[in-house]
Amino acid sequence: MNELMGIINLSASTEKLKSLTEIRTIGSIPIGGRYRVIDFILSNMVNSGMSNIAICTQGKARSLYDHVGSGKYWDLDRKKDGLYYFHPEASSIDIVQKKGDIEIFNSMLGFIKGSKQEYVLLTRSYMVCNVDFLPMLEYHKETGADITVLYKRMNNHVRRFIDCDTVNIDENDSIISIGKNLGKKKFYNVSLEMYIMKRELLVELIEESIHLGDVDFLKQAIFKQIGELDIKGFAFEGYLACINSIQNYYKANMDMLLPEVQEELFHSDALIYTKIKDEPSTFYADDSYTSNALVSSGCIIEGVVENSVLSRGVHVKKGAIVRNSVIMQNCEIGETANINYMILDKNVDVSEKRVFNGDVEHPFVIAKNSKV
Amino acid sequence: MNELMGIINLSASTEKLKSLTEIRTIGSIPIGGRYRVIDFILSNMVNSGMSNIAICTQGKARSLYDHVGSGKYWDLDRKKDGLYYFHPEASSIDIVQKKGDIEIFNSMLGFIKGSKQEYVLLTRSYMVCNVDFLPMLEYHKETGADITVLYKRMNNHVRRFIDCDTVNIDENDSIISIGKNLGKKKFYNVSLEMYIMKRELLVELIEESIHLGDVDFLKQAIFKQIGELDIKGFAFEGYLACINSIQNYYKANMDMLLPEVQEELFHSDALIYTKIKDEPSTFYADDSYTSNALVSSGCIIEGVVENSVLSRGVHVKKGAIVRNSVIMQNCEIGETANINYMILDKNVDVSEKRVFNGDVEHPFVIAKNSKV
Amino acid sequence: MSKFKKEIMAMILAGGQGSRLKEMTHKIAKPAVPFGGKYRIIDFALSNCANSEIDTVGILTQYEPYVLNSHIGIGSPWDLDRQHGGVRVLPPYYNRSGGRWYKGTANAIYENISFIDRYEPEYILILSGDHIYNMDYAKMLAFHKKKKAEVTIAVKEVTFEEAQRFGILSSDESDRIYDFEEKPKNPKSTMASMGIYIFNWALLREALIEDENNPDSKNDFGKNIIPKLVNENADVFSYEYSGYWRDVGTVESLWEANMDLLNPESDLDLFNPKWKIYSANTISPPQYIAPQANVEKSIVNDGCIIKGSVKNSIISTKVKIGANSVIESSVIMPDAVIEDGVHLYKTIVMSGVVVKDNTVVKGNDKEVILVTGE
Amino acid sequence: MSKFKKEIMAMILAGGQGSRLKEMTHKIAKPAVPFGGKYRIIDFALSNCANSEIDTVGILTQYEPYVLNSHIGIGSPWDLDRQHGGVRVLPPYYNRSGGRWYKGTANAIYENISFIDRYEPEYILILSGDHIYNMDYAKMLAFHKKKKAEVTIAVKEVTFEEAQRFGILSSDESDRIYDFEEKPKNPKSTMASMGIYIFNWALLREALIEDENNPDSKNDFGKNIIPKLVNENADVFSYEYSGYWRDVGTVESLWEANMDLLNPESDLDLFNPKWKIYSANTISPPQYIAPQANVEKSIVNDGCIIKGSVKNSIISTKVKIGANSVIESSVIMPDAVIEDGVHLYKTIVMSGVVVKDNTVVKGNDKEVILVTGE
Repeated sequence: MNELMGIINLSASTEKLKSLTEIRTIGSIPIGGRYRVIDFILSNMVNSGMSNIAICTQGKARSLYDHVGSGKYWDLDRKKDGLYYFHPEASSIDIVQKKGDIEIFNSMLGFIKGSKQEYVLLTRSYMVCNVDFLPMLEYHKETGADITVLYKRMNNHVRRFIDCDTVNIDENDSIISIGKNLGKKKFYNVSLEMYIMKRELLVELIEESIHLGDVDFLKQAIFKQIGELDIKGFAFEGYLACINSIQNYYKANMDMLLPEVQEELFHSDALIYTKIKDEPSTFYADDSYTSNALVSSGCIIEGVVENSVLSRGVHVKKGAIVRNSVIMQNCEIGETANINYMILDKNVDVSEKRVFNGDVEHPFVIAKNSKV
Repeated sequence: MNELMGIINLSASTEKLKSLTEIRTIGSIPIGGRYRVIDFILSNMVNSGMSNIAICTQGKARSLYDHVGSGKYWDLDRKKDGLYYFHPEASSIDIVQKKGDIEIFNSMLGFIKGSKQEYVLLTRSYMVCNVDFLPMLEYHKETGADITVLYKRMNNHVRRFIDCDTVNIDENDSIISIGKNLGKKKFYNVSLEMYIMKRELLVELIEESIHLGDVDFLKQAIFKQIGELDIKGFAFEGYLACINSIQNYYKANMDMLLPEVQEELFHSDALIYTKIKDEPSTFYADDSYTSNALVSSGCIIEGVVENSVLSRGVHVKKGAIVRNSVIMQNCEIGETANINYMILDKNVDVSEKRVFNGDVEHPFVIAKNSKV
Repeated sequence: MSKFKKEIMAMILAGGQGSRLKEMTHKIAKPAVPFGGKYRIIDFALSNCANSEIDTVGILTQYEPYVLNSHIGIGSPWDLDRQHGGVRVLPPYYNRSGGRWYKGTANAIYENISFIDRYEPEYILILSGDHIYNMDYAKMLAFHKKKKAEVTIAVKEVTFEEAQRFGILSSDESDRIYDFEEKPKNPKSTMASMGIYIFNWALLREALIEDENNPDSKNDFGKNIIPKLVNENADVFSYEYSGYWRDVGTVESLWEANMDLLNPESDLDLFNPKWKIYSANTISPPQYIAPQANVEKSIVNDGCIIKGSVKNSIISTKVKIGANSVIESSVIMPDAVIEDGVHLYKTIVMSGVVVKDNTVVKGNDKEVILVTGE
Repeated sequence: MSKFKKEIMAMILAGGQGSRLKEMTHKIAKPAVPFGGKYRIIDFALSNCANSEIDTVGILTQYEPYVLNSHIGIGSPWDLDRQHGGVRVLPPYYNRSGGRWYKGTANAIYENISFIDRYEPEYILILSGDHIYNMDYAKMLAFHKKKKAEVTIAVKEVTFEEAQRFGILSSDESDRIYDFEEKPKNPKSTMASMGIYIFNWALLREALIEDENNPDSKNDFGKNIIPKLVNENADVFSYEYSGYWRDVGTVESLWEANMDLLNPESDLDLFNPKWKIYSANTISPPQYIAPQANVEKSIVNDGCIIKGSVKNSIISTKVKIGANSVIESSVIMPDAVIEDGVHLYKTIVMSGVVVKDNTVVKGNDKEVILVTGE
């Protein structure tokens, strides 16, 4: 399907994820054992046949470049089309938050204009799901809408998508207004912040915003068009998580322990790709015990692991107990240490006998490279 | 030879190259038809068997990333070692010029410490030559020097290497002092600004400079060691050009029309690699005339080309005359236009009948994408 | 959508020797013969695939595959160095019943059924690796789908004389083929098969198995598979192609196709940025035209050093032409060295050949001379 | 230094069927047999090359090469997807004198002399694609240079009984070999050739041509080339290797080598970050150990879903193990599905096999049972 190009916009407020994003962008937060957050949207695009994809980075993008690189693990390392990065030349979170992302889009105008696809899919990086964009594009073409927005109907999980955009839709699937989920309504439609429109329309929106100087964020430019343009909603029925707070990050990891979520995200034909690391197999020692755990390769389990997600190269030593936790790459849990409701960033070294307890609503984060 | 890692430091004053570097770093200036300046040092490293190379970029590095990319055209797109980029997180020329390059090296410390090669070769990007670093490393090991500096003896070309570092050497090849070439001496030793030292020594120099805060540039830290450490010079005998001004850039291109320079740079076993572009062959029309010209692929020559260097995809139309000029990619010289002693940046479109004349000492530059 | 499933994949037949190309194919297969200054013949089929967005290609080799293998490498020139799909060279192999050389074009595909099955293609495109042409297979596929065809054969109008060398077919006004004859003495039409077929894979798979079980079959597409399907009233359609197309089977036709590159009237356009022909790139500097040289109406490539006079010729990559040499209406293949004072007219100089000082070689109206250096 | 010239290059013999591995090698060559949960046997030779910084490798294939070809692909897992050198699969081919299958190990190299010549190597390393070991060939090369040897053979001490299955050699105190016997009835020593040779290429090249011209030769390294060179008093040295090395020729030895991975005393260490064994990676999620599962003293890989009990076993990539199943002392190859209530002891379950509900298969002290799904 070479009618659709993709733009992944990584500029986002990271206030509620601070302890994980001080050293990286949201897109490069490790999740689900062997993945990074951006793997989901990138793989979704590739699985939908898209081959011309731009990533607008912002702030500390180094770990993202290291992870995605030339895009070869997504088969995006190509001569024609492929993967492109855009980064504000003078970058700092302050500048972007003050000036919005319109400037970045402005610097991409040449690229967008020079692309050959008729439609563009504009997304963020923090939505975790396995979605095929083909039906959405078909719907967009059939309805003749100017912009189509992907959304999911929520009738529970009141507080799950707090701070996310919500869309109000009439009986014709037209979008009447876009708001924000403050966590007070039981029924709402959360926006996946994935928009399909003609490439030309995107160019127009950017140029007009620059010209008028009245909005800082492209999103605002789109919202302003409600009433002016025909904006449709397209419903997504699958599993969705939004990584916009530590709580939601933790819950998304725990969701991946559910067989039905695993099935949908990881065992369908549409695979989630990630960087390849060549770790050895995982070894479970005599007298170890593992139950309800997602374990990546290269781990050595000598103790007890329950209800947890382990990244590559984690070593749980003899007598150590890891419960209800997310353990990132190369952590070491010392003998008879006890970890519960915790998030351990990469390379954390927990000394023997130490006990750390978080809470299901407030999992604690131990920062990268700490020795505790 | 996996004993040597490379660091290419691109931070440099670009004052005298301004018309070519407003949109790019020195490393990505097109030269010699199909090359960029950085191709020379990168290929020299690869041809010397080096496989772990870091590039410290600064300022407008986008065109450099586009050109070098993952390093696959230099066979540096590897799992073990390969090519690494370092860029100051908040980048702007002002910051670097005020604070020097020590900060960038500081941000690389982890990378340097984690590399497995015993020695490090520190270079800039603007020296154009074809050099094998193996004999220099052998010399460095044999003499037991702490630092070895590559230099070339000049006994003419008084003004050719203006502003370059010069080294004063005693009878034992030890460096007594390092100065600057002001273009007043006939005999001098120009430094290629290529230093070999133990990796550990580089780490020490960086850490000490940060600790003391007394120097802004790593170069100064090295100069400060004269007298303290054993610093040797190693003579380079081959062709050398330094791209530090428009005049020198122009002269280097003209040098490449000399068969002996071509032979040394391009037709030896040590090839100069560059990004591959898949241009078609070059077509010379009936009644065209070409003499003493270096012509890249994908050109169409219908007019006259003399004493000039043409990049890929240049179109010299019927009756047009190009003499003593450097024409970059995709320029179009309209019918009966006349170009002499000019440098045309990429995509310049010269309308028919126009006449542009520079001077051998002052070739004019027409900026990228101009229609004149 | 599974990444493994492909709507269409291509199989390129590249096993032939091409013996009418004489010494040119002693050490390399015909698809590996250099063409047009910087290409090899197979680049056209491969680039057409890349430009038609077909990203899964099998190449069937048998005869002297080494140069072809090195040329194709991992497929990067054609953007075919993919994690899924990409290009794969398929030589003959041994299995439990012994060694199995390819017996014919159809048998070559038969032996690789399991390779094809892995991608579960709807359609399969069968190509020949030794034709020079620019063709958008995506358009042919759209035609195939629109006609609801089971087989689509690309055809081209040829002269009556030429028709005896081709598979000739007759089709009705709906383009449905009702008659097919391989190399007929008395052609019933002048529509020649270009040897480019799209099949519904399920149908071809069955036909190949049936054909393999027939001991009398030559296991050839033109001689067996296609005539049988036409006779059995399968939905076989002809897709007319009007662009440049050439089967460079002889030294003369190879020379002529090269000369077409210098003819502005020719349909063979290698300067089209939207339909680039890709090839394995050599690492060479720009070409150098020396002060005393003269180059007119010619194509010259990277790495050349030209000191003599070149007219109406194709000068391939890394060729050296010495002072006072005159090259006219000739094709100089890569890495050849023409020393000083040489005069060549209507010749093809093979790759790497050194033509000594003052040599004179001239072809004539009837004959192109192949300079082999022996 | 020319990029084309290589000091040393490796040629891996991977053409054998390995018929003692029974059904395991019906459809794939022995070097492609899965091993250790996520590898294929040839990964060891290839990773040793990559870790020894040998970047030019030819792989000689003949028998059922398809899976092997797909596995090796463009060589990226081993960092061998290079512009110069890299990995190249070398099947038999046709030339003007007809089709040439490889007649023996030496003939396979002989047929590819021109491939090797292109890199102008000083030394050539001949390897077998079906051994499990971690070896630094750079050290062996240093030994070869220090001894100023013409040929160096890696050797390993074996028991007297085993000695009858190997090429056995005798060397003096300077490691110079004075006697070599292939599979002797009465071994004169217990130093077995590991089938790993470094030759000076000029010498081997000559020996291969001579051997090819000898109609009585079996064209085999062990039977012809090595004995002849020893008899002719060439400088042949033995390089003793003391680490883990196993030729997994039978179902039992394949099972045993897998079990060695669970033995902390074994020299076979796949967790060494400085000597990684690389393999083609599948795209699979982390393994999921369900609440009711129990996994002990076992190796488990990406993409597995374990609901049963696993002990003392190797569970390969993407294996599913159902509830209430008990897997003991077994090797489950990739993509196998063990349904519910199954009990396996001392078995090898082949790739992709589905073991139905409540199946019980038990090997015993003497025999490992191969579960083929047929």
